[in-house]
Amino acid sequence: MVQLFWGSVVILFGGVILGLIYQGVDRKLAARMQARIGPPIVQPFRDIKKLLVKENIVPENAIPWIYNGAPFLALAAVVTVLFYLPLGDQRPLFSGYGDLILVLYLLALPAVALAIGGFASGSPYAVIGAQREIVMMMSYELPLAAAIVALAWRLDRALPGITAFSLKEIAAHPIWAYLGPLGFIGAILLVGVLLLVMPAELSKIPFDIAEAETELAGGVTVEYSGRNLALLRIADAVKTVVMGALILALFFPYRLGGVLGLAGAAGGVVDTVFFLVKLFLIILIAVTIVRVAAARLKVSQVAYSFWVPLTGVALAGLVLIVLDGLFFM
Amino acid sequence: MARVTDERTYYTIPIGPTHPSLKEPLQFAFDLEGERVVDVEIKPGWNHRGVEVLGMKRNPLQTLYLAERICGICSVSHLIAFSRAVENALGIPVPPRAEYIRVIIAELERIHSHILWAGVAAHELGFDTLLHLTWRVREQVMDILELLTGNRVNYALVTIGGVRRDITKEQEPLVRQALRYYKDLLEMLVDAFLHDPTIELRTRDVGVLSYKDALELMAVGPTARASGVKKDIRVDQPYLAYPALELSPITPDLFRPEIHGDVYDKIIVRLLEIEQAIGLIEQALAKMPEGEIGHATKEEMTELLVQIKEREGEGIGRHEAPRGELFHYIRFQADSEIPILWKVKCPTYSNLMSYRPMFQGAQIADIPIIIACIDPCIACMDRVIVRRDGREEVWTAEQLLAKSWEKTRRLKG
Amino acid sequence: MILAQIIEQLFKKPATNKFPAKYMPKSIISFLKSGKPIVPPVPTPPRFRGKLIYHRDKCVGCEQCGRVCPANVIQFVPQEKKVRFYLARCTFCGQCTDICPADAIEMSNEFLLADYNKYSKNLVLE
Amino acid sequence: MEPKGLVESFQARFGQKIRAVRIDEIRSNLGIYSYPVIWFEIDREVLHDAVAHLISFQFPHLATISGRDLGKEIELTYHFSIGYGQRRGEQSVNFRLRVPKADPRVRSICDLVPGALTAEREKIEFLGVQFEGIPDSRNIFLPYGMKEHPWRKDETGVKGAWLE
Repeated sequence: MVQLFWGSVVILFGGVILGLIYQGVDRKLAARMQARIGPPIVQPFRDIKKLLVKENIVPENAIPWIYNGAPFLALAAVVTVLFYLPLGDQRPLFSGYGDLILVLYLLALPAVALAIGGFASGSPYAVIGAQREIVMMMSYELPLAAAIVALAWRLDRALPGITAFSLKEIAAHPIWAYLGPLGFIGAILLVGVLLLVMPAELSKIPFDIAEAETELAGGVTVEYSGRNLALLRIADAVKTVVMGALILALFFPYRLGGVLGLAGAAGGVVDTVFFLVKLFLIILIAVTIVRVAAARLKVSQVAYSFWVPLTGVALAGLVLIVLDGLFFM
Repeated sequence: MARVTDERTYYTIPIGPTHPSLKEPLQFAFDLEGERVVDVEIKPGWNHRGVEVLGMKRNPLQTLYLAERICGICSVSHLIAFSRAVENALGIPVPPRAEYIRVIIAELERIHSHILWAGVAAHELGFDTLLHLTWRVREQVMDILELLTGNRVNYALVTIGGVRRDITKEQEPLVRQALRYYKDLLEMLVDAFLHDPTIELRTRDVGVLSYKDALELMAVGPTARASGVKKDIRVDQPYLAYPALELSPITPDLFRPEIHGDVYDKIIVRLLEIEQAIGLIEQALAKMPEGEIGHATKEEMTELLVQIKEREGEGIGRHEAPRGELFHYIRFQADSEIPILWKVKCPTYSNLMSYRPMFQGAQIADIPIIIACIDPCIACMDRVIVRRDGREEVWTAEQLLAKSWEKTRRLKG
Repeated sequence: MILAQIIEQLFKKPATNKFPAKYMPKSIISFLKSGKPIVPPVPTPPRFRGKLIYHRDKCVGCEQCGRVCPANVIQFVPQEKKVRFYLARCTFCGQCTDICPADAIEMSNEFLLADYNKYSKNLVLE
Repeated sequence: MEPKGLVESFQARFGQKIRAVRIDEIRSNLGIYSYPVIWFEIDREVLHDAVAHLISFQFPHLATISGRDLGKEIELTYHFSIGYGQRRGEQSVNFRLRVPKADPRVRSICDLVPGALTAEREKIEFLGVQFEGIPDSRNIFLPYGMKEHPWRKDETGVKGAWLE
């Protein structure tokens, strides 16, 4: 029990710090790609520190308890996901029979919290942003679910004994080893889908529609300030790590320590570093480069492209994996 | 925030006077149905400075640099239009070489302004990389302008009856070098803007201004030309050295076969105009004759002041600024060097009416780019002074300062 | 394609001029006092229109500069038949240097004129 | 259309209502070209018809309307141009008219030239001219509800203290 307590404290603070560092790296790299110098890597920490000492303003039209509660809900949800994810060489803190399903729901929660907070803040910009947030959520949930379900089903098919909806088991058995050629193609499609869902889930350009600075002046977060905004910022940073770690756990759970024949502490360090590098690459590809190289889309365009082409691709991946499971056993 | 009309309730959101998508104050009130814009009400006037009134209190040589500061981007355009108005009113000749130099500066400014606009448009679309890219390459033309005129933004080069500095033999190769730089760059810009899938998604058939609307609502400049209205003062009523140069109005059908009149077409027109401007500067450099450059010496300046004082008349100065037609009207009485009437009409003033048809049926997400697509220059448009608030009181700067001190003290407890 | 451009740029030097320092120092005053080198601003071209220089001995007191100054920078001091410049208002148009019959006014390359007080010694030329 | 022909056509149509005509020939300083600027002084009641007559040649471009306070009267100048779209074909046509301050009414031309709305609204607020039939007569550049007319030089203008 004590171990669990300290473990969760470490993961909570570790996740927050890691998220903010990656945010700093992301900002720095994006700046370099745009030929700017960019802020120092510790800038997100300074921002949070400054926000925490600022006044927390609740607008006159807002419903205070919902408005103040939403950021906590968002942060709590993403941090809870962290507890279920395999990080580095560590096994997840919690794990259970269907934790993948739980993670899926918990990932939706920050967006819901943000939308509720937006509606509760009483600003027309925030209301429009909240509507957009909901539309966005409805758009990317289906491809995300399709990808995850396909994976778990296939793993269950390959190894009938295990609890396939457990992230621990999925991480322990990298999917690629069990796939035939059809399934391989399907899995690649699903990786592509997840890489596109990731910036949408994180509300980054080209999918930062709910916050759209030039249109809605910050959208859902327009009225937030001080501590609440700091919490939202932290939740956003942690969510980046969570999404990255989730994709890694699903598709690239490989560890270096075992390959190099290292065990014990040395193996742990090597594995952790390797995990961080993998996470960095995922964030670089799915967040930094995408957001630097694209314009913001309209909400109708996002809804269309996620519902029709991307869902199509995800379902194609699903079907391929199912066919693979049925015929190439 | 909801507005009820006869049968339906529309949701109204205000954009402005301060909003991230506006670089200058302008207020819009949009009636929305979901994400769709039903109607818009526009209220300018948040940036009144009383420039015209000030101009009627001083002599034209002083007003020159006031006119220049009406707008930071098209500063030389205002200078050219103003000095042409004065020259036409008083019959002051300009030496040919000065006319060529004016063309060169005006076209350099067009390059500068259009590149700046491209960056702003990209930013409004959420494409900050292009903003940084375009504003980075803009530095080159600003450096050239600084070299030729002595300053990056307010060039102070044009004066009544000529220009104040010559383009020397040593400067010419540097100008040509900058032109080569932009020629190479243009391909990249066209590629980045016109062949980019996300930009095309966001701008095609957005903010459509039909030919009829553009004509009837007095749209000018690239806004009109993107709808197929061939209005370009440089061609229609050539001035400066434009009669001697080869040019024709740029319309989007030079790039894509059909004209939509949308934001994408406006990007086309502006990018092609950069190319045209490069060509015009090259022509002007080649054809520029040797000779006088106008009223640059002390004796000439003093004599000019005497002429302004003695003569009377009225004149119109029009100039095709980067944003469209710029119009200065000035009227002098004899025995006074101070004009009795000065009226400035800026491109945005004319293009303001075009906003409504462009917004109708657009989505919220289209609002920033439509606002940006006429390249609004609010500073140009709002020029009249009246400092007061809604309670019919006048606050002077000292009183406001005292009030803010008072508030600070109150907050400190 | 923009993608190739941004990847290329990732490995190139940023275009920003780091004037006066790369990052905002913790304390500006201690940064200035520490004597650490300040990154120089972008160089100005020849004939830049910067801060005015006034050669008092050459001035003949003809008041021509005041007639063409757009910003009322120039105050005539009748007792001495000289002029005084309030540079906080100056718009750097250079008309006074053009019209001065005695070449008593010049323009320098200096352009960093920020000050707390618009009547400070640096901003009033006599 | 030659400027002379244009002027004659207007004189034939409106006769004495056109009080004066002046054609300025603006010569290019390169000496290869010149363009005409035509100034009409007309009665205020024929303005609408004169614009309609101008439209019969080509839909004109209205740059703006300038105005000034002459004491008892207000002078308005409509700055049109026609002939755009053809190389060196554009000529400026200006209509000048006076309205007495006691009865500052002019017929709006917004039904003919919808783009004139901004310019007319500006004249309403700055000079107190009344345009009959204008679709929107609120202030545009000045705050809604402001009664003073800043370009007037009498008591309805702005007070000296407001100007700095």
